Amino acid sequence: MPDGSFAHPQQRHFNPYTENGGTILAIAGADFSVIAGDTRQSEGYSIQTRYAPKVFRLTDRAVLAVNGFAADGNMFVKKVKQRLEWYRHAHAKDMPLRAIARLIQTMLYAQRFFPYYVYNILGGIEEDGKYHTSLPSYSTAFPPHPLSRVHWIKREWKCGPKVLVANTFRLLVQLGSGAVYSFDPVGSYEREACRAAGAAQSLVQPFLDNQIYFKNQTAPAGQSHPTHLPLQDVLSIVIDSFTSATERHIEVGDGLEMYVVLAKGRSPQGLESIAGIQEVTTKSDSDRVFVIRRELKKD
Amino acid sequence: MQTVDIQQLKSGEVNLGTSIMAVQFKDGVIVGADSRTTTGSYIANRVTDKLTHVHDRIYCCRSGSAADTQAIADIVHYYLQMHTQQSGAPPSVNFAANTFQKLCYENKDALSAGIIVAGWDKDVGPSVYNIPLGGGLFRQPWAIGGSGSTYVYGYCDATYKDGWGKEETIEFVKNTLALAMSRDGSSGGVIRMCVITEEGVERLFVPGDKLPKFWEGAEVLGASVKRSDSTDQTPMAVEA
Amino acid sequence: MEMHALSTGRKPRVVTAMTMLKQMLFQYQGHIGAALVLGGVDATGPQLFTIHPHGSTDKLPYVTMGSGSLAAMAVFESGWQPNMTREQALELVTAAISAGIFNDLGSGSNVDACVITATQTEMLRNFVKPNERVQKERSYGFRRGTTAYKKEEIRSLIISEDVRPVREGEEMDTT
Amino acid sequence: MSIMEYNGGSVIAMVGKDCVAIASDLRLGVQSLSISSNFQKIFPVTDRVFVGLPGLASDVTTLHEQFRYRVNMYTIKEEREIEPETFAQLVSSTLYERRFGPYFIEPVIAGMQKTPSGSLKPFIAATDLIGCLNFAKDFVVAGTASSKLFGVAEGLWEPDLEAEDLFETISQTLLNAVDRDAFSGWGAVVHLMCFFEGSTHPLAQPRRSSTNRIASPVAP
Amino acid sequence: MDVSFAITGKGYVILAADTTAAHSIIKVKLDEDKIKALGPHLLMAYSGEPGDTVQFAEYIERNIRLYQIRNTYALRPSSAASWIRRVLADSLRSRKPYAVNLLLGGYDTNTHTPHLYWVDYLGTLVEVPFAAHGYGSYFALSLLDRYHDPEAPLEEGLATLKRCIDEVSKRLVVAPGNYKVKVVDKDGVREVEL
Amino acid sequence: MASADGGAYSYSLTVFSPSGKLVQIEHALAAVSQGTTSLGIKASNGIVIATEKKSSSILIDDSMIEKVAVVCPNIGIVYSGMGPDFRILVTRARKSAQAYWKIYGEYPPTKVLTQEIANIMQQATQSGGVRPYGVSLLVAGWDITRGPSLYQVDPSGSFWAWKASAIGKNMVNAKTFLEKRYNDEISLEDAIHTALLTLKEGFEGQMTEKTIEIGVVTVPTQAELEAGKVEGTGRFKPTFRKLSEEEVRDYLAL
Repeated sequence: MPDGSFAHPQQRHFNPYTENGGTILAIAGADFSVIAGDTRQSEGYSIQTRYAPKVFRLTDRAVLAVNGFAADGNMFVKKVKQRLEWYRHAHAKDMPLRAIARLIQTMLYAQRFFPYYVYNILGGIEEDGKYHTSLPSYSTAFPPHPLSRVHWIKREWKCGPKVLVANTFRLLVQLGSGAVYSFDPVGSYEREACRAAGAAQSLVQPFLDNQIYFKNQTAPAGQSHPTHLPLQDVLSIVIDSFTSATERHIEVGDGLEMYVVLAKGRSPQGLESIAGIQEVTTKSDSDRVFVIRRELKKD
Repeated sequence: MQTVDIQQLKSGEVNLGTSIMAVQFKDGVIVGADSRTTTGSYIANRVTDKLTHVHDRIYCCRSGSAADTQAIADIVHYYLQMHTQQSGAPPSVNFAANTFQKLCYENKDALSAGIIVAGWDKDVGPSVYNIPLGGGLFRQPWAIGGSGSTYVYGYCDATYKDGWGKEETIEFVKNTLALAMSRDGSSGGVIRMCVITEEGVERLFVPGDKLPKFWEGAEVLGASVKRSDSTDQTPMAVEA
Repeated sequence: MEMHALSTGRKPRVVTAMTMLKQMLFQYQGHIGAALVLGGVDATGPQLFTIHPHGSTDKLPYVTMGSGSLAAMAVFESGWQPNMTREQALELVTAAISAGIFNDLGSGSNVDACVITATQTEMLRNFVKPNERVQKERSYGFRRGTTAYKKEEIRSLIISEDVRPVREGEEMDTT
Repeated sequence: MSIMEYNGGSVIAMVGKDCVAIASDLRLGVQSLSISSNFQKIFPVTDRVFVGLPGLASDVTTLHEQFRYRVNMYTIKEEREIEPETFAQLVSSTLYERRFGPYFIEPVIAGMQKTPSGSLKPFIAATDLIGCLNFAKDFVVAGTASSKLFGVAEGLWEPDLEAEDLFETISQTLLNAVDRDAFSGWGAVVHLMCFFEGSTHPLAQPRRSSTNRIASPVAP
Repeated sequence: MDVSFAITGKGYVILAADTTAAHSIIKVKLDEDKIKALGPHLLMAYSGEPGDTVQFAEYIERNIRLYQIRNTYALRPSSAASWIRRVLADSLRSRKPYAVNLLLGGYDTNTHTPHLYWVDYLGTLVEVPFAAHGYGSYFALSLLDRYHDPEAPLEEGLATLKRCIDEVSKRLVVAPGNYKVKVVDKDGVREVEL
Repeated sequence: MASADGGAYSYSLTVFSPSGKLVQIEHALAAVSQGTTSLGIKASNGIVIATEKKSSSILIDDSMIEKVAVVCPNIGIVYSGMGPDFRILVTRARKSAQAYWKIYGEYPPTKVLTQEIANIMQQATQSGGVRPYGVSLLVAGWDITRGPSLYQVDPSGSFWAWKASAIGKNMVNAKTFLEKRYNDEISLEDAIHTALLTLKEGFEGQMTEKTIEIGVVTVPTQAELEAGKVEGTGRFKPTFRKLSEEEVRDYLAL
């Protein structure tokens, strides 16, 4: 508009980021993990899509949920999946969860000064459980069972100036425990039992504190709060968390996707009966991953 | 040229955008306007009536802020009513125009209103006055205003002739506005016109799908298909 | 408006309310952020206006305002016809509002409607309730005593209460 | 850092079956520095009406004095106690009077409203800092931990909670919400208005007495 | 960089304030008394915007004194605090707000109890067992949390105060050199040497 | 007596006579007693207020005359005395009722509104340059706390509650007439008839629906109370209304 605006230079500013709403959470059980997220993607006051998955299966033991700036989120998941594939080429096995966690940190921090505007939560089964050791017979050691890990143990005995070193290795078949890792956009991460993130984080997290960690609740006389909740209870808490968040937060709604990762050997009893469940495990005889989908209010 | 401190529309304010004009002819004046008002890029009202009655034979065409121009027109209407009661005679167009100017000039910091005043009175017969944003007052045989006017100065200068009758003037107004509405995004909808003569005021209405057509780039693109953008739905009739 | 109606002894008109509103909003230069749809039926028949925060008004046969107004207007522009019956109009309004409820994040929950005729005003509160909350998976009642507290003070305030007006009125002061 | 968060503090009110509760934290801080763990935010208006005032501490005291004055004058002139709903309207108009230089307070009102039939019905309401009234059937929240309170309350609340259960629900809601809020906490207080119709509660009172329990829950 | 502390104890309130009047980096005056006696049993330590502080303190002093003259008895600490707070709250939304923070210590001769009020320039008022204003608060409050004893006799109270002053001198780079300490109890107001 | 507006002189017109009376008020009461008769009767389930609407000539279009005025949906007023004074007081009363609504979101109880009108009238007896209002008012209204209540306000600004009362020209015989017929359990219907009979007593000329005006307070039923506010309006159903000419004619016919 020729209204004297030539007098001062017009500056165009490009903002690389935006907020796409949505909320994610993950809860670790004794031998399972639940990773959930709503499927609404919005910007400002309008809905871009009612179904944009935010929770992705990386391996049969690891599921990653991303939330914040959708473009960064999707790109980041793609890059993580690429790295995991290279890992599988190099090591002929899936990357263990804690390694994925560290990988995600390094990838995020690499973008320290132009961050992925994304809050990640990694959930799955961590092999830090009990180890069964069995004497290796040479033949059985290679190729190692896909889930077992060859573990070199180095022992040293001091006797006088000399040090005697003995190398032995054992075949370890491990049980897994549910694990959740939560990240900030530039990679700081921590393992927890349960974490919510995203638009309605402030609504959901205190609710989880109360119902998962039993915070502020005195245990009944003589008893103590359970350290781990059964899967059925966890699923109910997740669903109620999201229906509550949907009621009070405009960026949450439309749909809910929950990934359940079960440690190998844990029988999925009762899981089949849940409405809307679907198994997405790829390999047989490994940890099992299920998806449960639910509708959420669309207003 | 130092920066002109023209009052810009405040955010969220309804913008009349607008193509408005008034043309004087032998027996009277014809005022015309488009009908689009926008808030940002959303068309809040596509059948607005920007030709506002201030007295029996005096109308004004409003452009700029919808709120400001409505308030100003209401105040002038009030003044002219009081004047008529007190003086026992209808106000002259000049009187009305000066009343508009006093409000626009003395409050220029707070207002963004471009108003064209036109009408018929016994003293001089038909007359057209233009009051742009700064609050100046200019009597002209024809006047155009609003964001759409910038596009049609050429057409008007080339086309306008003195001594036209009613029909030629109507055609001139209709074509000018159609051209302006076509080029200017802030103008559109329907064309509303008023023919003001001693006898009275005749309202004319040109629906959005019956606007005069001009070159719309069809030949250059080679698509000779007759692009009809008219929806079959009859446009909303809104009484004056 | 009540003062106006009482002092003129006439039923108020929609245009009176519109004028009062626009002049007040104009005075506050948009600082009072009220975007209004004003509708009513008076001696001159049914009237429908919109009023923007800065004080501008429009008179139209169908209007929408607010963050969901674009979604609602889309429904109006495709569904509106002149001279609709009451049922048609109510249906269209409900569809338009529902479009806002579901597509605009600033709108939600239920549809309220109001049908105004010359003789009566019918308020249809929660006319449509498409967003009732689903039953929760669990009840989260706590064991009594779950919350530890340091101090409890019970003030039993009203044992029982009955109100008998005592004073009918002072005697007439006839001095 | 908005002025509403300068001193910190949160309030919640909840409806139960024939009972109503209003609770708040007790912190007074200056940004991150906590000054007092005994700053009263909930004030009795009448025996049956309480108002919670989270926000700028100075305005908390100012508004409390203002409401005390206006309610006293009302009581004297009308020769009756103000009803919760009428008081809510009074709060709303008092705040809107300062539309363009507001008190930085988000009031929460809780009380037992006398119905035409003479019985008492729980009543809660809240307004924003310029008096936009919001009557709710379940709960209202305000203060720096309001989003957390919304989340937990929406999860935990259910209709027709008995007085004892309402106390547990509102306490757990408040405690867990403020634990996630840097500017709220440092103690809490719950005011519960309910009937003791010969209940088995150890401190049972004679029939139809409504009580006001001031309990200060503390993290175990 | 004013620093002020206050501690309540068995039947007394101790108020302490530094005696430095500074203008940018220069200590213009070394023996400034920043604690005024408003009444026979009421002390006020003030700190904040130079100019405002003294202007405000004198205004308060005179009006509290006027009240006593008019009513033959002094305002109780709680009432004085409430009125002073109101003055600050009203000034907050006036054309030129007072930027003055206060510590009000008083002994209520009716209830025979000491009272200490923390008041900031916004008009925030709260009764506290101990309080501080200025940078000193960051050092003193944790110490007082740990060592304050509400039933402590005066000597112990002064010792606790000494502990705070020493910590400030130790850690605050711009620590004031000297403090003035006053006590209010049932016998009235007096200055004490540390 | 210097008025409050900065020392400017304003001479008070209402001063004490040697015998301790405010003669202006006496004169005002005299003006009231010249006014046409008005009366009010509080029944068990309502209140009726009525007045004579005698105009000095048949040429007067009395449809414009309003002697019974609605102040707010639950309160109405009738007067005896000077019409213009009444008109001013009604506007003031209406403004005060609206101001009350703006603050409390409900209409004032009858007693509170009466107090405010009485204050206005009292100020006119103690301020400079003004004379007392030449009217006595009967204020009839309903509120949830006190139910139906009838108040009389005099030019002095004093007010008190009545079960039944009459003011204006033949106030005395009207009152004795009422005293004979009134009982606490009287129903609204009977009260209306009693009111008409009382008016008839001192009525010069033909009593028709044109020459009298009636206002009625009807106590809401328990069901109406339970129903609460009319949906969307945020207001209760009005309890005071003026009877239409047809209704008056029907009552007269009985």
